[in-house]
Amino acid sequence: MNQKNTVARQLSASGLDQDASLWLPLLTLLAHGDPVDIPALAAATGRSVQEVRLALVAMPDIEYEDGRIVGWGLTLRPTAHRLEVHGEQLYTWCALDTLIFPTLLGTSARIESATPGTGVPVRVSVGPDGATAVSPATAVVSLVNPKDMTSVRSAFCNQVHYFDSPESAQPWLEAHPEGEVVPVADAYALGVGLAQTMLTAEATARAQPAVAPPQQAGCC
Amino acid sequence: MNQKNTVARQLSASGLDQDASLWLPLLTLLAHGDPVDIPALAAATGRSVQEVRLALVAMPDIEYEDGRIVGWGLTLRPTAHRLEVHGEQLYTWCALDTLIFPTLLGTSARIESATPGTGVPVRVSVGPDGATAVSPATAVVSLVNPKDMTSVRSAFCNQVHYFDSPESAQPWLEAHPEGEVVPVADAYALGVGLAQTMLTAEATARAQPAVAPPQQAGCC
Amino acid sequence: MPEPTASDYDLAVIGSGGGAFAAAIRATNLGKRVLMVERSTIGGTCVNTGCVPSKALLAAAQARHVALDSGRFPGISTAADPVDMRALIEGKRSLVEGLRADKYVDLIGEYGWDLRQGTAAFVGTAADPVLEISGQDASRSSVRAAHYLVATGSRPWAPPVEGLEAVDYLTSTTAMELDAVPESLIVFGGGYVALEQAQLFARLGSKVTLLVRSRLASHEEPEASRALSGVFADEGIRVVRRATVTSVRTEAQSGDVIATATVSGGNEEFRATKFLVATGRRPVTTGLNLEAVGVQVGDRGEVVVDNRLASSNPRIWAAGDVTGHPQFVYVAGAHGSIMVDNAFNDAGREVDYRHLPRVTFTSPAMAAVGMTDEEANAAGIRCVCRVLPLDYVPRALVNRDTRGFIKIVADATTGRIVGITAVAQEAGDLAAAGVYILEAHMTVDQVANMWCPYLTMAEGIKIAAQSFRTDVSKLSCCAT
Amino acid sequence: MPEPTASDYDLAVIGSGGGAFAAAIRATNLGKRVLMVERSTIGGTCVNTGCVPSKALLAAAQARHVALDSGRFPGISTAADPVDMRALIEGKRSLVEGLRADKYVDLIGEYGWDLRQGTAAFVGTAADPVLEISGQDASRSSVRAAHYLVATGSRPWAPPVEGLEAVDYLTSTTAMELDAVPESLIVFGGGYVALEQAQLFARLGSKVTLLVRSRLASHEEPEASRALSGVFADEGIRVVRRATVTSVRTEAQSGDVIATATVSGGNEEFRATKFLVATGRRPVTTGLNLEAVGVQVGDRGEVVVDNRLASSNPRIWAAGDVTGHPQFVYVAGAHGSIMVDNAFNDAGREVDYRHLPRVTFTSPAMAAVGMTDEEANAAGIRCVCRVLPLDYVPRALVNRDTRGFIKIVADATTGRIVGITAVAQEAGDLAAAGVYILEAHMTVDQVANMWCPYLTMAEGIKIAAQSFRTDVSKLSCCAT
Repeated sequence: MNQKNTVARQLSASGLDQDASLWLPLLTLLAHGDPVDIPALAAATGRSVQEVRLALVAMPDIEYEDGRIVGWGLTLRPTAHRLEVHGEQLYTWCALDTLIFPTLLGTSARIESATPGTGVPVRVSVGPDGATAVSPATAVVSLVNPKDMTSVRSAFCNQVHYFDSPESAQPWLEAHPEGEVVPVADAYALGVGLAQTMLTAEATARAQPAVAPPQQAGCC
Repeated sequence: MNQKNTVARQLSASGLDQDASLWLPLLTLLAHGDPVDIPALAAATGRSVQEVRLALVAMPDIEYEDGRIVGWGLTLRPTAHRLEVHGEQLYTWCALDTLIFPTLLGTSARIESATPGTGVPVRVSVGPDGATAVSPATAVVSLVNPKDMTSVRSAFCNQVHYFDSPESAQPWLEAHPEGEVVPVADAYALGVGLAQTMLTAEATARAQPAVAPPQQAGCC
Repeated sequence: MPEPTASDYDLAVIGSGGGAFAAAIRATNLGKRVLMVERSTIGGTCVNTGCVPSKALLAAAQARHVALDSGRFPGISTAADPVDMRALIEGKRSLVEGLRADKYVDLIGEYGWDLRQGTAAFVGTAADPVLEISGQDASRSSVRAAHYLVATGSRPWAPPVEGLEAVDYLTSTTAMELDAVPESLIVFGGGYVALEQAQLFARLGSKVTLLVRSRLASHEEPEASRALSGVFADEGIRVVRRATVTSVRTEAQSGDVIATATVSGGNEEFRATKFLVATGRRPVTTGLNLEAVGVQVGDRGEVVVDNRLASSNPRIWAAGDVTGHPQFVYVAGAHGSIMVDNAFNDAGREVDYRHLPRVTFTSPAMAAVGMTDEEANAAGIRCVCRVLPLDYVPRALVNRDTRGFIKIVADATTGRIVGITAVAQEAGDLAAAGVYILEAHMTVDQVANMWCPYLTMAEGIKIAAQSFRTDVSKLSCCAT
Repeated sequence: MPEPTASDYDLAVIGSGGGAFAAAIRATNLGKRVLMVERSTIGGTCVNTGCVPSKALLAAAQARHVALDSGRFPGISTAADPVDMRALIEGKRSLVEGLRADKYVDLIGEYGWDLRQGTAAFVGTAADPVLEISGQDASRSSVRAAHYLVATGSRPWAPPVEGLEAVDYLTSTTAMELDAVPESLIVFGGGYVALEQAQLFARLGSKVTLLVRSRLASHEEPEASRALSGVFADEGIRVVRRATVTSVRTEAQSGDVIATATVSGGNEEFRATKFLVATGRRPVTTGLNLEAVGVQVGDRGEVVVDNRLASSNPRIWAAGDVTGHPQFVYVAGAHGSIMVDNAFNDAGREVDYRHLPRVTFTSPAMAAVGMTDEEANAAGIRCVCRVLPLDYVPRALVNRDTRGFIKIVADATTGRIVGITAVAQEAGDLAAAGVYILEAHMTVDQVANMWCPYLTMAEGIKIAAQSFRTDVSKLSCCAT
């Protein structure tokens, strides 16, 4: 638990290094399943296009296609970690993100990931009542203690995986003595905690909630 | 079998004593489930109302309500023998009629009758492939040899019953030593034979089929 | 006699069903001060004991029926367990409560009119009517309003039958509260409530007998009665027509109800575990003291209104079932808003029932709009009709259920469609489409030549329209 | 070059689908001598491999789905066995054969036109086109007709994808002939065929992945794509959007098909037992030698026709899918009769697609008539829209399935309704009703105030119309 708490604390702190007032609206837009263009993001955040472009420079991992954003943490570009939200097939960079984003988006989700090495699928349903239907029940999530968070993706995400059992995670644990594996339920509790920390901080920073509910498409 | 053949032969002969060119259209009209007025019967038979009234005089058992015919063999007035045709809940005077009329009407039917004395129901479904779903499977039909056919109903019908088993029919057999009981399948074969005899005779007598298919209701 | 004083309210509404709410909303939107008085549950018949619970149960029973009836699709095999009636009724209750909250109770606060729970009766005079309200806590208060609306609805009505009062009979309201599916059930009546309840309980597992005075749905086309009789027979429902129930009694030994009926001049006894009376509904006006304020009441207890919905007292109006007009919640809703427009804006709006759709939610459903064949003739319209059996509708063929028909009645001179009746899955949606056809004064030729999507049930309307000029047995797919 | 001679026929029709039959019937009714040439099965796509078999299978799969999905009704418990695919397909085959006989084959004799089985190709010149027919018995004959109709339809089309030709892929035609339900299935495409096949096989028991280039049903309203994505997710169908399939191969060991796709700039591999290509259909014109008789053919192989359906050779006409016009059998049927009126009566009739309804028979179904929001804007109409989620439609509530919506697009100036889209059970019937609304030029206010039966899905159209002026969350039941 100590180790996990440490990881959690560091993650929370580092998550907030990113510009949450930009990132949370981006997350919401990406969750609709379509590439996000900069003017749309500017509109969603109430900033100018120029301001947004400037802020995006500080997010080196961001994924673009044809000048539009297709991923940052939550991505339209396939990874091993699938996250299905409102019928949209999305992906995340990080196994742990699949357990953070549903809370950030305020929605239920279906998750499917593949055990490194064997490809055995791990499936998780996340609803208002927590992580339900973890399959197989033995599944675990690996965590590392991030050192350099300038690139979250390479420093942290690339080491966070779903494994179908602690046994399957053994080779990874041997290669990463500083790492740990935790049951999915624990990882989910960690993810929810992180998400709530971010939402609270963001809500404090702004007068109004950062994550708007999905809007009805503009008419005509 | 001899006995049965005798019954069958006598029935066929007597059936034709009645005016089939009147009776078959009446049967068809009654099968719609509504009382039949004389002009409608006249129209269906191509005769004048006066002719029809005259002919009806020769059919003493005929049932009337408010000047309209509600039964002759096939009846809208409850008896122990129910015959459901096209969703219409009809009745017959005679147990055997339930097995004759479906062929005359060219339709499938559901039959329900009650064992005299005990009231145990006997159910039979009659389709294009014969009597199906006889319940209970042991059910029998009683037959007598009609002597005086001026009133078919009192001479014959009142002695024809469904019984749920040969054992249940024993008291009746003792009271009617001239009678017999036969399995439903045999009684149905007898009924079909009678019906076909009538149809053939009628078809020979008239150039065209006596039993018209149910008509689409006249429009406007 | 109290002195005439200023009104406490612009409008006082007695009742809280569809008509009452429509009026209260409309009046509130016009800035009027509105009081609503309800002595029982908010929401009236539709949401509490009528349309909503019955259709919710029918939808559930339909799902079960589909599972029991899938044998018509080769290769598909499904099954159903017996119904858990308690769970079913509890589910219905919770759905009703949700809708009652969303569509009724919560709206009172949102619009901000006053509600008093209590029993209302008129006092005063025709010139100065006052409403006296007796609260459930025995409190009493008097209210003066510029206008009053009687929207007290209707309740199930049972005809005088020997022994009936002594029998613990069901109505549609109590039947939908049973905690077990009765082994057998006699349904007494042949109107839409009787039809829906008969099929509901048959599909839940009861052995149902329907005792009908004339024919099923006797105000609709005779083809509809026949089609539904066939469907009911297929589902094991025994339909006894021309039955006049003469006496009813409970057999002490078995607890069964035994009904004796005259059927075409003969007598028959019918026996079942339960006996459901569905012989119609009558307006609820007793206790309102309407005569004291000059409001004329008709033979069936209805408030007699003109086509503008005013009673014989020009300040007292009526809406919904209590008027004795067609008993549909959308009629009540229309009444409520028309009445407000007439009372406060002197709009002179009249109710026009000519294109009122009528749906019975059996499955297949029965629905109609405009005139039946017989009504058209009675109205002096020289008309021409076509009845299209569903065997000619491709959607019915692929559904492997061709029971039913679509009938069009048209003016022979102009070709204009004056009535459409259907027995079909989705017949209610066809009737809704029929409203547009009738409102737009379309002719059979127009409808025959308009686009219609293939393999919808509504395509049957187009094919029926084509059948006026073409032998549909010689129609190819989509050839016009 | 043969001398011009008298015509053997007034009309020679190549093909025997909906367009061909409509033309042959119309021409025969006008007393014309008609020849029909078919090289394969009589009846064309709709009855043999298209609408009819797909909707028959979908109806069967729907019955099974209802049995598996009844858990949403408390108290109802139903179940389904695995599908017997051979029996299902055999049942479908026999239904198709029945309809082919009734609606096609038998009509030829009843109307009395000539039929030749064989492959047709034009010879001669633009001024004197002749049809050469090669029989299946290697016989050859030439026919001259006053007019020719190309009604050869369309066939499934696959885009060029590396490895695709080497893979034994399915089309909707061959998928509906399988003798076992595939364990898993990739459906490549996002149009109506892809949607229907994906849901069909998912409901029969396959694990289905849908690879879609942009979004589901990309020509329809974006709300429709989203609603269907949600439904498909609920049924365990994985929908991968923005997927460009780059290569397909069969894995030798497992026999699985492995498709590689670019998804938003990344790559992913998809694996399934079977791979179904549903990326559209293209006109069938190869081998007809159209250029020899001066008939212009477009980029996709379509016969280029004017709005009267004449090709660039005024004696050669085209009808149905081969024109590249909207691929609906009722369009083909309309084409066939319009073409005959134009060819023989010089009627100058034109095809008007403005109110053409479009239905995808998923469940809930997706249907539309008139313009989408985007189309209205593109047409320069200043418009206003409302999207009514089915949570506001009482029928959806009692069905306990509120997935879907009804969207109305109206002209902001006049209030006239110019488009309706729905995702709902019975959406096809709503679109049929929508045709009447659009044809009658009704406004949202008119529709909001017309009668509509409560607890039908079509009531959603009325509520959506009401939502233009009212906050529907504050509507009571039936209050207007």
